[in-house]
Amino acid sequence: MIDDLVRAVEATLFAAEAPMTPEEISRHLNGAAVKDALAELAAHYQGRGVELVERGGRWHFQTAADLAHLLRREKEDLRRLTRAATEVLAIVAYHEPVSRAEIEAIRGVQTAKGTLDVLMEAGWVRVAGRREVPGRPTIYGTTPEFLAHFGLESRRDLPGIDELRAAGLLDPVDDAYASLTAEGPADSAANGARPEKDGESA
Amino acid sequence: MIDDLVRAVEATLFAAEAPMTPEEISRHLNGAAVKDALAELAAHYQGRGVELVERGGRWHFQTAADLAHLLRREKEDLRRLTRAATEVLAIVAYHEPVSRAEIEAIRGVQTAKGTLDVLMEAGWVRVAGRREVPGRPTIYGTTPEFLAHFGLESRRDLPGIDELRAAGLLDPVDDAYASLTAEGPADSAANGARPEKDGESA
Amino acid sequence: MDGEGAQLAFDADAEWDGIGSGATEDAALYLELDGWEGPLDLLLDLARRQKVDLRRISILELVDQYLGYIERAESLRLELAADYLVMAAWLAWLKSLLLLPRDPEMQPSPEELALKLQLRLQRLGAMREAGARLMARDRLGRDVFSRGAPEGLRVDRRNRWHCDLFDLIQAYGQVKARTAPVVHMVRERPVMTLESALSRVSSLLGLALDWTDLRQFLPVLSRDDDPRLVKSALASSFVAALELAKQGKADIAQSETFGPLMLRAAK
Repeated sequence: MIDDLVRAVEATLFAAEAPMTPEEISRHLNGAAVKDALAELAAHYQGRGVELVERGGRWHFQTAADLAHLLRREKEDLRRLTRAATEVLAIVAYHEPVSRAEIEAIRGVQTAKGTLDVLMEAGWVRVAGRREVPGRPTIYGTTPEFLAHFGLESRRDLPGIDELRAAGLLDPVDDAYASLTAEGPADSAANGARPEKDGESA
Repeated sequence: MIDDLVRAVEATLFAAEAPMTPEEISRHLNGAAVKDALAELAAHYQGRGVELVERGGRWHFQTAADLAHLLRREKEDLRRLTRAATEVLAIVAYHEPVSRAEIEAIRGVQTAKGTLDVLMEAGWVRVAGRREVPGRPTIYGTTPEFLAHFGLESRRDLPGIDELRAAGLLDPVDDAYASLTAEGPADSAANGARPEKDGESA
Repeated sequence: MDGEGAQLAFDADAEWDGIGSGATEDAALYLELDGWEGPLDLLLDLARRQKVDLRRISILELVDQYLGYIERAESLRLELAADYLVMAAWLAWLKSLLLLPRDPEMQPSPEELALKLQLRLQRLGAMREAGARLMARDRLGRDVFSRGAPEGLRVDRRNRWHCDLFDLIQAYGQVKARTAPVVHMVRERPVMTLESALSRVSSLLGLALDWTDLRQFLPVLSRDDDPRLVKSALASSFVAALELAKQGKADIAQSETFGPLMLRAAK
């Protein structure tokens, strides 16, 4: 017979209208420790038509991805993002926290006010505070809904983020230029920190 | 490994926004015969936190009946009675049965309807009928819970006016009155009363 | 390499002339005029057409392609946004720097400018690709679905009110204290009325033989008397003196400002 706590966690997550953190589940179940139950449930649903997944620290049940072709036809109400919005979303996700000026520096064009609004309305981008530099610009980041929507357990799962970081493609142009000219390309990232020294020796 | 059709039926019912007949499920899955799959799923979910049930020929997942209490939980917030409510409660206790107009006459301040509601929600005041005078105003009285909460055997245990005077409780308190009539934020009213209380207990 | 670039541009040119008939890749390029997200976007697409890694693109070739594109757009009188023209001017300037003999003093060097442009294109390209990969994922609500009809978890909040007996009794005490009927006691104030001053001054005036200081007419008051009574007696007696003078029963004289006020019966 299945454990009572596991059943309770299963019922709670099935009934929930939004993904829940373990703390929220625990609070709902009068403080029970739910970590093991979550692991047991995730294992149980592995390979079934419905799966238990963790997205940005929140858990929810969803249909298995390989069944998309069966389920998709009825649900085509998903809004298509414009190219600009897609690009801005990618920049926010891979660079967060990021200011509008930084987004514009990468894209080389002004970002229409509406573009960020659309992403915030979709619930994927949020204001993440202000950068403590002159002008205190607003900075943006992604939301747990963003991770849930794109099936990412955390930002580390962003496709190709490790390669992009290793290639220095997430660094600003000036930093990348400094590290490129300082030393050979192989360990350019590591040398980025001490350009002066290399400049002297050159 | 679990059968693909069973997985598909599981995902379909999970994602469905309303219970589905086997025919609807079948149509959704390119005409597959789903009866066995439904039976297998129902058996699989038997005893789990979520169950697959048939109601009037339509199938859907629902929380196991014994876990229904998880869907609706009650949470209690401990809150301190406001000064206005405390005064009204005191007047009801000393003068019951008493109408709202009489409470206002005694307090010398208009009494919001919400204040009596709070006292009734707290379970300390109840409607005790109507006074047989023109307009038949509702009259209020205390409840047994009121006596229990305040540790009173009966209303006769409430100290009389002479005792109040002896305890200095009939001395006007300018601060308290000012903060009361100002109807400022809750904590200012509490602060107005606080030094008084400390003075008494010291 | 430069020659190749020119060749490519010419090819594009040829295609462009024949746009009415064939929708080739290059023709499509020109038709998408409104589709570019700014000059960098256009440059990135042109760079991609070099079909090499973005790290190995030829900047000179890219510049030629861009300038060629802008020229043709202008010759067709297509309206170009200002930033495309600004970029064209900058690229033309960069090209001239790259081709002309070096000025070793120049900062930043044309090579640095070219490399930085290349780095910018790489970054934009990386983000464009990342966006595409993101969009291709199994997305919630499109490819995978959460429960269609969740029962929902409801937490009904209830207030549990707290109040203790002392607060209750104290509150009642305050209500009573606040609303106790207020009785106003008007205390008798120590004053000398005008009437009594008038009768006193006029009777004393008959006894006085010569000029007499007004202060002599005041009742004798002890040190313990209320100073307000003293003031009141002085004020009333002064008004009484004025009244008597007005009635022609008394003369008033004062030899200096603030000096003693002298009084005598009118002759």
